[in-house]
Amino acid sequence: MDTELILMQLFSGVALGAILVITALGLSIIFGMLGVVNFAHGALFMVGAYAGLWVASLTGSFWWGLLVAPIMIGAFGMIIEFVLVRPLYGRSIDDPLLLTFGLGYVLVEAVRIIFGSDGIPFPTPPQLIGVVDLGVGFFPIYRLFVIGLVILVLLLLWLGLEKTRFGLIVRAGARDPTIMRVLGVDIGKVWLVVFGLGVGLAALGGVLAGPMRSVNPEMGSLVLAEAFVVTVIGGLGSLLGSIVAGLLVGIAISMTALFAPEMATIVMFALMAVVLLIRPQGLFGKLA
Amino acid sequence: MTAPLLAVENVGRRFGGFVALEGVTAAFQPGKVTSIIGPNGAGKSTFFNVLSGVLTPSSGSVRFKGKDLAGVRQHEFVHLGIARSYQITNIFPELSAHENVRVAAQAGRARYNIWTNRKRFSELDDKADAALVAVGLAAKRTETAKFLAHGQQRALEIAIALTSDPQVLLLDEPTAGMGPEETRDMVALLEKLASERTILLVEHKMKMILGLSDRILVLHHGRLIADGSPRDIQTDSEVRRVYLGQNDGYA
Amino acid sequence: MTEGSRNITRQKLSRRSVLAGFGAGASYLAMPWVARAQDEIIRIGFPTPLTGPFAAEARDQVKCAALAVKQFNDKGGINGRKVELLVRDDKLNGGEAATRTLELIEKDKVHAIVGALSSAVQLAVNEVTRARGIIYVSISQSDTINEVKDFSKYTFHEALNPHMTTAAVARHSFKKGNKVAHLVADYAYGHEMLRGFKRAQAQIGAETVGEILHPFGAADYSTFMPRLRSMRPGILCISNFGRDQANSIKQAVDFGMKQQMKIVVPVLLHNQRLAVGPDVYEGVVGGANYYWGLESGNPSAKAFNDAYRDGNRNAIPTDYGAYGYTGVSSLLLAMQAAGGTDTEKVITALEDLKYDVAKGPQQYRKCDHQSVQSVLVLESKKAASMKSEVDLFDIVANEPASTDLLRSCSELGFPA
Amino acid sequence: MSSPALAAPATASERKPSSVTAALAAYRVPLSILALCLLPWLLPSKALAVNVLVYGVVAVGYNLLFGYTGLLSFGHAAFFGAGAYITGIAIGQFGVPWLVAVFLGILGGGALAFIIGGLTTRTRGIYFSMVTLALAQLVYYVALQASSWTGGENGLRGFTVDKINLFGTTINFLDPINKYYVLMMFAALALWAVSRILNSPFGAAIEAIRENERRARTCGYDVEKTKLLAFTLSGLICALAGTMSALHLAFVPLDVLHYHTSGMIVMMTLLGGARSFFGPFVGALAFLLMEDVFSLWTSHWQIIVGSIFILFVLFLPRGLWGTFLEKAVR
Repeated sequence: MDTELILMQLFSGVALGAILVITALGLSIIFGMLGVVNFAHGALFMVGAYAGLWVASLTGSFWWGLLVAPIMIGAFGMIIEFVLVRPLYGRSIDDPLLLTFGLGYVLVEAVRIIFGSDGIPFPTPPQLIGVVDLGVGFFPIYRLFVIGLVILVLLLLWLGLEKTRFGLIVRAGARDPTIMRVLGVDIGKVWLVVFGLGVGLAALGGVLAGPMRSVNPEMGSLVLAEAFVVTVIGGLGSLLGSIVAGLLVGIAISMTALFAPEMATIVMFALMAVVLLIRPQGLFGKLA
Repeated sequence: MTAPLLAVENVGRRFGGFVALEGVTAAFQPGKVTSIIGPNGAGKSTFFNVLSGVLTPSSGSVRFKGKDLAGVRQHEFVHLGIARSYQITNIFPELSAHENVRVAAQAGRARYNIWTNRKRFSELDDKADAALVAVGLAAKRTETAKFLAHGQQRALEIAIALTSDPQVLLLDEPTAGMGPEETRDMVALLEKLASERTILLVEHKMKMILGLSDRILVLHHGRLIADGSPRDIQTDSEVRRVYLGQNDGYA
Repeated sequence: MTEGSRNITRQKLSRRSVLAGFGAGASYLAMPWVARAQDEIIRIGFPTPLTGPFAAEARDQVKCAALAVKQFNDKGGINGRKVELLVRDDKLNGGEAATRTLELIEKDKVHAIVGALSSAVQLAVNEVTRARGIIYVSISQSDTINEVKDFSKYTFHEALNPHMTTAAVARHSFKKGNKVAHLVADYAYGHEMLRGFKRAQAQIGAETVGEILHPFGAADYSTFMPRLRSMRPGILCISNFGRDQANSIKQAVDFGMKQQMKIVVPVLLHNQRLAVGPDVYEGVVGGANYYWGLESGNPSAKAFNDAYRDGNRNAIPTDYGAYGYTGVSSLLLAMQAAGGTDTEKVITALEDLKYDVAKGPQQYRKCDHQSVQSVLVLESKKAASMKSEVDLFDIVANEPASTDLLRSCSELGFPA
Repeated sequence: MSSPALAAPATASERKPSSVTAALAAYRVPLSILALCLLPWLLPSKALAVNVLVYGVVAVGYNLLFGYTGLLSFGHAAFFGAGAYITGIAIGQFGVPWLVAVFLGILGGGALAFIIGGLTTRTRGIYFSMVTLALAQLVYYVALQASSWTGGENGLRGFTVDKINLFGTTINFLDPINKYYVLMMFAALALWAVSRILNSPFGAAIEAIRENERRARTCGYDVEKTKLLAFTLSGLICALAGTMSALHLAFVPLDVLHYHTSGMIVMMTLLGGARSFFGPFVGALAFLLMEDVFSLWTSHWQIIVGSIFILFVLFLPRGLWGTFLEKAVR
């Protein structure tokens, strides 16, 4: 194995990790704040890709799709929270999990009815077609763009959480919901926004993945499993954990692809099993 | 003096950098009522949690009948003879009063029996009924626990603790949230229990403590600042300072 | 679903749901009456994945199978007996398929089964029909079904098998001295395709510079690309199916692989090409059992296309759809020759049958019941040269039907 | 775990029972066997009836953990699948007599449950659900890779049982009625075993852990050990269902190990009503019947099944049977 190949592989892993990070983050934010494990996350990722494609075809520009679809699906997420998930607070923590599990079925089938079961082409935006020479090998421009955009989104999220009043409320609320009531914060609104944000991130992941993968109704199924693995490794509810674990999993997959490619899917589950045996709460998680 | 039933030596407990308990040494004789008092955050609950195995001490040792309890897992404490109740009502809400107590009683002998009908263990039913009678809940036998009045739920919790026939009974604020009448009933119950076993009590209601206790320990900032008879404690200057310093005294 | 096929399914559905609705008494009491009426009708069970990722292919299979049935009924049926198609959703799941097949045999008393779209479903149906002596015409690609271990004298394999597909594709896309890198899905289908390609390479003299097995159902292939590129092949041969194929080709194109090597796949799917778009697939070469464009030089294809267009608002049949048509047609032709549904007679008739219903002459080989047939080698067109929405491929070659493309009977484990 | 939402009144024996529920509880095993005897004559097909047996047993076994111990596992497909695979491999590749193969399947599935349970019962709440899911997926990928044993993606085949010897007579196992009643005996055995477990002191202990884990620990229960035992027993029952499925279809699809199968088991249990003895069986019946009927009406049956499931979580958390019992109490 020459060094160039290993470096190249490392880079592929980071690019792969970027998509994992963005989807896992949405899952983690929702869990951290609302205690809801969103089993419809993969389906919403897929719906995001379709929405992006739909907007892009209406406006003739990928960029509108990238901008509008996450907002649109985020708003849809708020409706889900308000209509379906909210009645379940105060009941068993399993109930929202089960509800979103059913919702996943409904969303996938709804997309099949509207857009067909075969999938539709999602072309790479013309500005980002092609490869660049990284010195160690060629890499698609679009994937570089994805890495850059994910870094930008993470930066914005960090600023939003650290520097705004809303971020303060979210961070405090994740630690102790009763404090919110004492402070006179309308927690219902916070839940709404956080759920919308988490779903919007899933949709953003979907739009970003669209030009790299085939867009079809089942594309969210594997993503859901991956996002779970990443959040569990990182520690449920820990944003930093999702980021670190996302990159870790991405690199683990790409390195396995080099040495034992047929194991590339198993490796993330194995990694998770190992992490949990050593640290049951995940890398950055707090004990329940 | 007989050998102590339960003894702690130089026990401390830290949570990260926070010291909840430090250097506590005390011994408890059989058949006595000992109360542990102190302002909020003094370390009373931590002390109880260490005594009942919920927490392992960061330093020092806990001995029961001379045996060091280090390494003993929490669920084994009750089998040794140390039972407890919790500050916040801690029962099985969906089970009936009788089932609450019976399930506790069977922990002693039929934990992993997956095959025999539990109706065959009639002695467990008897034991459960006896515990309910002891705490005055015989009439509420079939009531679902979550529908019982608050005072009855507290009594039920003590019944649960009693089924293991413990030698040491740790009661964490048994009268918390009770009205005067319920409190009176509880005090009567505690007096009755005190004749048969060693009781450790965490309480805030001073009048009740003074009437009930043979001995009082005072904790402050995780340290034991006084240890003596109710009379000694009432006159202890340090104790007065701690309490007077923060509110209007013995409430 | 278009009118023709919908009628057939709906007719079936209503009868069945009525039975379900009335429950025990009604359905049981009704049995003797139903049983008598059933003697008249020839019933063909048709399990296919109406739900799931291959629903579009499945719907096309149903349409084509219904077309075959309609053509026979219009001509007066088989010896005066009408033919009925009983479509069931196998959900692309072997367990589901086995259950539906059991229902078709035990409750609906079908005379034969045609169908399946995945290797697993096909083998599940094969298992059920083999034990119960029911004729089964399988229409999904597999080498396994030909081998003696899974052989059933009641089963006939109408679909291409990986071995013949790869032999034909290699013959028309590999040259002596070519360097070939393989990206292969790590399960039976991929392994079978790889084996076929390598055998063809050995004959042609094309060198294998490396092979990478990828996990079945993976969504991201980027991590394999640097290594594939470092092998410096002239041909990248991607042996996987459906979504895996779409994802891996798309990502190979993203990594600029197509500028440096030719991409070859065992099977080019009509619907998958539609789902991913012309730009990604441009220049990709692969095999197929059928392509509508065959009609320009092939009268059977022309007749099949026209009959299909007639009932389906001018749409054209796809590759997997054609399997539904040829599979059902061959079975009905054999029943016609056998003069009914007697199992042994129909088996003999199928073994002796020479048929040409959509793509040229075909015949079931006696030892493994594999349909010997022509294999198309296609190349995906670029967007600019497409004359219509369905003008997807150029026909590179039409490798004529020949047992040369198959493994020999003794190689499969059959006694000589 | 003590949510008002999931609390059904039918579990404990001493809660103001009406005559209906009391009778149902006292005679639950004979009554369920009677219902099972009639089942094949009430359903559209015998194959469907056997599937109801299989998934009914899975759901009842799963409910031992979900409804009674309060642990939401998303990995029970692993034990169901292990039972099926081991039985199939034992018959097909080692020529083991079918009854022995059934026992091997149960034991193997139980052993797997013991291992996975040992790793997962230490985790709590949501972690438990996700770790069981991940470990079960790991089993899925192992089965996919070990294709020389399992047939990989093609599925396991080549172990059709066409005749069986039972009590000295040879029975044609291809006959759907014979097959149903033979497999029904296994189902009855499983129901009887679960009923005994629930009536035992251990049955009370797992309910206590579900109700209040901390209190149960203080009462002297080794919570981890008890959970592990419940997990293993639940896995054994699910493995039995797996062996039944293998005998029924003479085929084991790889999908049986996928987390969608686990999800389906959860859906069935909830649909019928967790925390009741009959509930999961009723749920399996309702789910399979629904799928059977809807999939004939429309290829988009999943949207209907998903919607019904959502409505159940929202409005009928006690499930079909739980709600029926509730009404019967009034």
